Amino acid sequence: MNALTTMMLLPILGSLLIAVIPSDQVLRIKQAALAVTLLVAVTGVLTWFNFDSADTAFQFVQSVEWIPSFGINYAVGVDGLSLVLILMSVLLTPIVVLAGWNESEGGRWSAKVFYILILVLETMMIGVFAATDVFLFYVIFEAMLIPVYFLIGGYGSGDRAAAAVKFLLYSLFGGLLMLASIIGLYVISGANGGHTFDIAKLSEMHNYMSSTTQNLLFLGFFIAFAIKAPLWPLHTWLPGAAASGTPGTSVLLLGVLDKVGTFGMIRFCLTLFPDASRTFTPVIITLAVISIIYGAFLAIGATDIKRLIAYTSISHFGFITMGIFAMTTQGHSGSTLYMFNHGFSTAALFIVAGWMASRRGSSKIADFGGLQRVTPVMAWSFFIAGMSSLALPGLSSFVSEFLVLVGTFTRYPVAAVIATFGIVLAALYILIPVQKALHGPTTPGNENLPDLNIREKVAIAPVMAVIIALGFYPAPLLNVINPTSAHILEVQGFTDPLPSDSAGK
Amino acid sequence: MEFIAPSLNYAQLAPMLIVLAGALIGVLIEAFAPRASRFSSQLFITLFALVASLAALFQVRNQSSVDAAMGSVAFDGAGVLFQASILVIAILAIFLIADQENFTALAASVPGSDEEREAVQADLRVTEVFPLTLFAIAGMLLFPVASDLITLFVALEMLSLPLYLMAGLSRRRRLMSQEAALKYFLLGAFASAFFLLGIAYLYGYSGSITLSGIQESVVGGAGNDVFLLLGVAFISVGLLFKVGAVPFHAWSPDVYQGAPTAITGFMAAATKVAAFGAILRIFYVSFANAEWQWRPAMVIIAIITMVFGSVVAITQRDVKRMLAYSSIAHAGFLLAGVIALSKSGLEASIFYLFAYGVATVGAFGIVTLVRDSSGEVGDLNRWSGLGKRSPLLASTFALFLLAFAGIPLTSGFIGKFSIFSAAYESGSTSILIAGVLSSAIAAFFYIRVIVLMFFKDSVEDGTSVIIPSALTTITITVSAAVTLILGIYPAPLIDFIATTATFIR
Amino acid sequence: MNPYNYLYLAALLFTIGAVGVVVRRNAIVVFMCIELMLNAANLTLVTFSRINGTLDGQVVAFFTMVVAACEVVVGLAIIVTIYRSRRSASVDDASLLKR
Amino acid sequence: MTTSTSLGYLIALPLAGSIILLLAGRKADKWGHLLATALSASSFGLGLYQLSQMLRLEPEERAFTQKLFSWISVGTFNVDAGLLLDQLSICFVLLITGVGTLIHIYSISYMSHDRDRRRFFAYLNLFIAAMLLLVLGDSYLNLYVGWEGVGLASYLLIGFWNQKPAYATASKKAFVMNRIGDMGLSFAIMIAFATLGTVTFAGVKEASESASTATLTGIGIMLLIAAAGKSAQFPLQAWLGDAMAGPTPVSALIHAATMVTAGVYLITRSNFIFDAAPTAQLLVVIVGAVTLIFGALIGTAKDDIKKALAASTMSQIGYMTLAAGLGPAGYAIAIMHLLTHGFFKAGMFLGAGSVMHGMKDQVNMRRYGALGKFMPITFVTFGLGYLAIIGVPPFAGFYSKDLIIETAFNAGGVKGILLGSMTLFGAILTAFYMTRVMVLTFTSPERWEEDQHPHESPILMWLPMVVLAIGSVTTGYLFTRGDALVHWLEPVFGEHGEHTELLPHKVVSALAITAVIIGASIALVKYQFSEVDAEAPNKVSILTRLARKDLLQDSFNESVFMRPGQVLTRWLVKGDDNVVDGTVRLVGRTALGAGAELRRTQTGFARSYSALILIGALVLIAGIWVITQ
Repeated sequence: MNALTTMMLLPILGSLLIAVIPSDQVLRIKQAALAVTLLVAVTGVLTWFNFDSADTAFQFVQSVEWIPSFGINYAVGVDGLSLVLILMSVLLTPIVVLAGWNESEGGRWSAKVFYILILVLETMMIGVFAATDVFLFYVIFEAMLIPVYFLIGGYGSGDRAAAAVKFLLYSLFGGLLMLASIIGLYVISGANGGHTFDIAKLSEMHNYMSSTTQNLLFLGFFIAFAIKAPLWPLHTWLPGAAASGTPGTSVLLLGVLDKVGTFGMIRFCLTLFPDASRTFTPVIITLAVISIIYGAFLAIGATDIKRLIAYTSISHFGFITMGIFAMTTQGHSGSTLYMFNHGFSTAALFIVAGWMASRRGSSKIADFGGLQRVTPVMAWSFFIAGMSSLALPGLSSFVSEFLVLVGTFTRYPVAAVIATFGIVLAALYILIPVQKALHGPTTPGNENLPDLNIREKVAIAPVMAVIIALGFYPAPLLNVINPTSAHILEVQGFTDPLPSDSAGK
Repeated sequence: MEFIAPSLNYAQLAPMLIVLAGALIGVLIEAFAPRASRFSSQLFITLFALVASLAALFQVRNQSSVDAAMGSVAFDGAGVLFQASILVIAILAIFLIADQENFTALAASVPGSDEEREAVQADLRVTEVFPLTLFAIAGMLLFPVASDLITLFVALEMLSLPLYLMAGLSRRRRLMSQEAALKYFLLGAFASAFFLLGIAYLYGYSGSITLSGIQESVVGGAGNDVFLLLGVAFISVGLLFKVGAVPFHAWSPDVYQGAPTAITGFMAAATKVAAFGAILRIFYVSFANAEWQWRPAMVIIAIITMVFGSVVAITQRDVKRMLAYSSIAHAGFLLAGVIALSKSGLEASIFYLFAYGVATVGAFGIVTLVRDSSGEVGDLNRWSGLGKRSPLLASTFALFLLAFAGIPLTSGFIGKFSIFSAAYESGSTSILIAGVLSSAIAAFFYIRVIVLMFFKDSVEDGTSVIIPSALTTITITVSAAVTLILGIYPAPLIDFIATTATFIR
Repeated sequence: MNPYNYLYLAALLFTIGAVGVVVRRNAIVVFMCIELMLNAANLTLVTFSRINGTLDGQVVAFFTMVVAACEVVVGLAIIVTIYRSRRSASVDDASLLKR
Repeated sequence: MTTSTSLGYLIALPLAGSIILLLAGRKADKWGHLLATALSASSFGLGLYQLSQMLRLEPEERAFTQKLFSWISVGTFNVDAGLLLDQLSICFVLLITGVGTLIHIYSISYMSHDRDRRRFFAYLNLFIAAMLLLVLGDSYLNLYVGWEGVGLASYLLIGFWNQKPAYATASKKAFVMNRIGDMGLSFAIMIAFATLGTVTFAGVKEASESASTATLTGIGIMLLIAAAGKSAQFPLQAWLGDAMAGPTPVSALIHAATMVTAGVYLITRSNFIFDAAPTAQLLVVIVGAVTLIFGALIGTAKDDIKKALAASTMSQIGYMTLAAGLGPAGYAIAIMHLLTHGFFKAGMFLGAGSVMHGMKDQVNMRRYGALGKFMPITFVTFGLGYLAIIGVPPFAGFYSKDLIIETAFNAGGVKGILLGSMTLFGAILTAFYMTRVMVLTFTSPERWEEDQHPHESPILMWLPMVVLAIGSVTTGYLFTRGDALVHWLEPVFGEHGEHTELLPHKVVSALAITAVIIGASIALVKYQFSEVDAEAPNKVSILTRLARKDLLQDSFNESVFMRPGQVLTRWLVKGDDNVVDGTVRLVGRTALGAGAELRRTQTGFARSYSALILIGALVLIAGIWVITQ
């Protein structure tokens, strides 16, 4: 049986299993969820091992007719790009389950519903990256909003309903624009060789479009992805959603769902509309740079730890987008690796922040103080996660961030230079909360917060391991990523700029 | 002049004749059967008639002929599909209607009078509603297959007149119900006057009253274009009134709200199918070659209708009114199928009509279940917290709403996709864009209801969900199932439509 | 004489009827205006039947009368009921349903 | 080569130490400090072994690189985790591990009463590892890793007592200002890759021969910025003073002997770039010159013994930078001063620590006095360091500083005279403020607060001080005997051609010594032979007042960067809510408003509906008419 399909089926079956467990056996339900997600993670890792990184074509492909008269297939397959993201998703999910062991309490509905939603979401997360049929991708892209919507609105904190609605409406709006573009593609494909949604076939279609059409269709896709990723100025839904959701939800939201945006930019915007991509590159690079600096400043100004993390993500997504549209191998590989690393460093930050908030009963930075004395392990976890977020050399995100910067510099030096100022701001937006929350005298209300327990340590340990290991030895992922990015750029007809000086000589 | 005995193809007319027969028997029952046995016998007769008619239709599903009744009825694939949809929707609706709680005890009695009270105590029932429904259904079956202007007019009145009466039969808030009946009747008659004048001018233009005859003269270009113009315009008024397109929509919110919910559901779903069937036939068969004359106007009307319906629906506080405005918006979407003026447009419209009709019946079915001591609760604010009290019902309603909003994995999405792609394929980009934007607006109020039901705490004001009768349960379950199945695996139906749907001239 | 004049007359009658529907309050009168419109349409049909030299128009006219008769039945029933409940036949009084 | 494998261990040992100590937690409190010290010492041992290996070989064969594994490889951007051991890096290796080990030993006793001593040693080990990576990395990117690694270690150690808010702030300040420098380093790397296509030292060196001057100048300036950040050179010097918040051993190791000299290492390591980019080189000189005066001036006014020493460090590194900016003639000398300074400044910091140890952590020198007779060893060792730094022959500082002054004069032309006189002036100031420190602390009459019972520190503390003192006495002579160090480093820096002799060696020495005498005697008059009041006097010259305020460096940064930054942040936060999100909300409100308006058309009056239909019909006809015509 096809590896990807199996990976997608497992969580669904798991959710059915959970559905039959009586609601009052919460522990059983949690264990089941954990077991299933772990199983999926294992399958994911196996897929990674069986993946032939030399081959740039889609692998583990499977295609089944779905709606033949519209030329729609259930078609899945992975290349280096999607494999890395799927790997990230399936690794993060069990961690989220374990870390947020008690998140389901205090929700509007039972733990049962919570974990069913999580598992359904996992299936969709895998599918959205694995889909090689644009229609299938769109369906999952839209459908996965629903579980997240209920996860935020049903189990979140604060003004969760409003946040959930804002998130949903924003995303739906983008989705509908994309739908318009997809219809456009569909019609054009119909006029040129029969209706199809096969990404490979559709990537030929740009030859049959007027540049205006191509630009419009491109925008339809790009705006949808820019909302997801979130790119300035379409980011305002994120802080609310991230702050209101449970830590676990926010991890999946920032770590995985938002990656669909940047993933889509590569997979669809570039592949389907190469000329339009070139046309819009200057604008997009500008927006990306703005996001980097803007997000960093807002993070510095943030008073709520969760919102702060959300804003840092806006900055990071700026980096990713910039790397993508720099159109250099370093930029592309860097961005892809960045997606993976950001998944883990944000996960670490959010998980720990969630623990801090749930212990203290508040996520206001001002309410914390001197945690390093009280809860050293938790403080350290937060600190390391923060260091990874500010891309400290030796930690994973440094490799990707530096690749993005170098890759951008060779083609767009100005953008890269401005973006680099982001690393100074990063130092500020991480160290300010570190000082306020972890350092200084232990402030009232924090004296006897409990430190991490075994479960929490077990949950956070692998994240830390990945962050550090990939910092020193990113090769395992880069080997998978490089051929794909090289291939994509090759198809786009881009070649890396040669060293200017030695080129002359 | 000698008189030619009419030759009728009874097999092809059977579906309609059976329903009519059922109606007549119903009348006889009203006249002679003892009160006690009326309800059961009526219900039986009605269901029997409908099922039998469906069976009869199935027998002749592959036939097609222009002279089923001396050229007054065109029997073809499209006709079969329209009739089948109407019958299915009708059967579902009958189950709702069978729940007599919705209907007044004695229609003739003055609201609040002793007469009424006695009638209620005597537990009288307006079983007349069954034959009336059957008459209406007969009219609806005839409307989309009528192929000359007389039949068209007769069918129109035949489906309208019973509906006028049924609108006035509500058990509670009878003044409103009667007002609904009055408005519906006066405006309906007013509109049909325009319709008739349109017929007159078309006759004047072509000298023929058959659609094919008109088409010939349109092709031939003989005759006075002024008459054609007036004819098209006036006939459109009549038809657009029935589907509730702006600016001929004004009746529908009031009538939808005033009429007994079961009837509203029936009328909203079935009438739309019948009326759109007729519109499609007339415009595809007769006016196709004159598109340059009416199409731009139709495009404008479609756009206005979508936008108006969606925008006004946002501000609605009553669930039935909200659904009314949403149905206006959907009328706009459906007009896109008319404008497409292509086979794919026809197929898309048929699929959309069926999917929308089923979902609508289901949705109104749920509305009948939310009640307090004084009957149904229309006020949306009092629906808040429904998800807590009866999750199943709330989820089902949410499913229907998502289908209306066109979220993937529901029938609504497939419908929306196919109809918009058909419209865009035939070159009307404006429709596509307007459709996408108004869908975005529409999403807002559908989601608002979901938020109310799931994320708001319930108000203890006696609002409760009654245990649905078996029949109602069937209706809702079936509708939900169909909505979901058509969303996940629509291929069979789409293929069937694709192979069947054709208009003969 | 020129049959087209009948068309103009019919159009005039139809307009009178339509305007009547809009301006008159009494439900009965409104209904009568509608009847007027129907008959205007009939006149048009008959005229065209004359112009085109086919009988179809007249046949339609007959059908129309029948249908109109049915409309009267239903219409009066509704109007009478509402009159009995409201003690007024003014269409403006019946305005509970709005917005 | 057979020994190459051990290079990795050089770094791995202390790194392992820090990881073990951090993970083991309180369990390791018993033995943590011993393990850390042992590991640091063993690195030192390895270093010595490497040295012996090198000595066996011909000078040009001594350097070798070792590839551990391929670190980052994307397209043409290939960076190995590679280590480069050559004559330059071995000096640093020995300095770092040697002084490092001594300070480990010192800290065992100095921190013995701190509940978190284990954590402290973990940080120290971490620092040793990072610093070794910095000097051993074979490419700018590897260096970058060590570069930020030491930044992190310094941040952790400055903020070691971060429950004191002021200390936490100090550590943050240090990290951020370092990051500004790091930015420069990343720019340098980006330019290097974009223009030369490589980021390894060897590669850049090779490519630089064919590279355009503009490119090299760009890289050079960026490297200078990086160096300024790390080495507290003007204009990024402001953090060093506050960094004294850290425990004194830290100040000795990181903020005197090793880390802060990384900038000098970077510049000398990139000699091939600066040699080819005169403009950049000139800037280096200027920065060095400015800083050496700047630091010295601050030093004259500080009453806090550690801050005074910190200022002096700043100034001394100014000397090194200046020397490094003087090209082939200067590199080796810069390194020489760096090494000697490593010894005597570390020694003096430890001395200061020992004084604080005996004086209940009192740091205000105006509260010291006459401590010489209470803590003789400290007095002597500190004194030797003092003699070394002010440049009294035959102590180490004399040789190195003397050479710098000489080279400065010999830079030629006005430049030479200018630089020479500045270095001389610096020497006067140095002599002045160091004498001031010496006098106020040890020899002048006592001005203690009550219940002070000064006493000598335990052996674990004074032993390292003694060793360093010996170093600060001997090293200068050793290095210069037959230009030993210069020749040793020649394979790295290349021969430096004969330069114009503006002044003969003797004259320069004479001048230098005079400078020392002048400075020292002023200080003696002012502090030894006249009453010093325990409270800092307020009626002082504007210059002193400025110097006390660190020549307004902080107020400058605050008013120019911090405040505007905060304002900008506040604006953006407001703007994000009101403008960006406001626009979105506005769209929503517009839709709602439109809905509410259109709703009015639904009057409820049947007649208005029919009117609507009538109008609609007419409009439709008109519309179709217009279209068809």
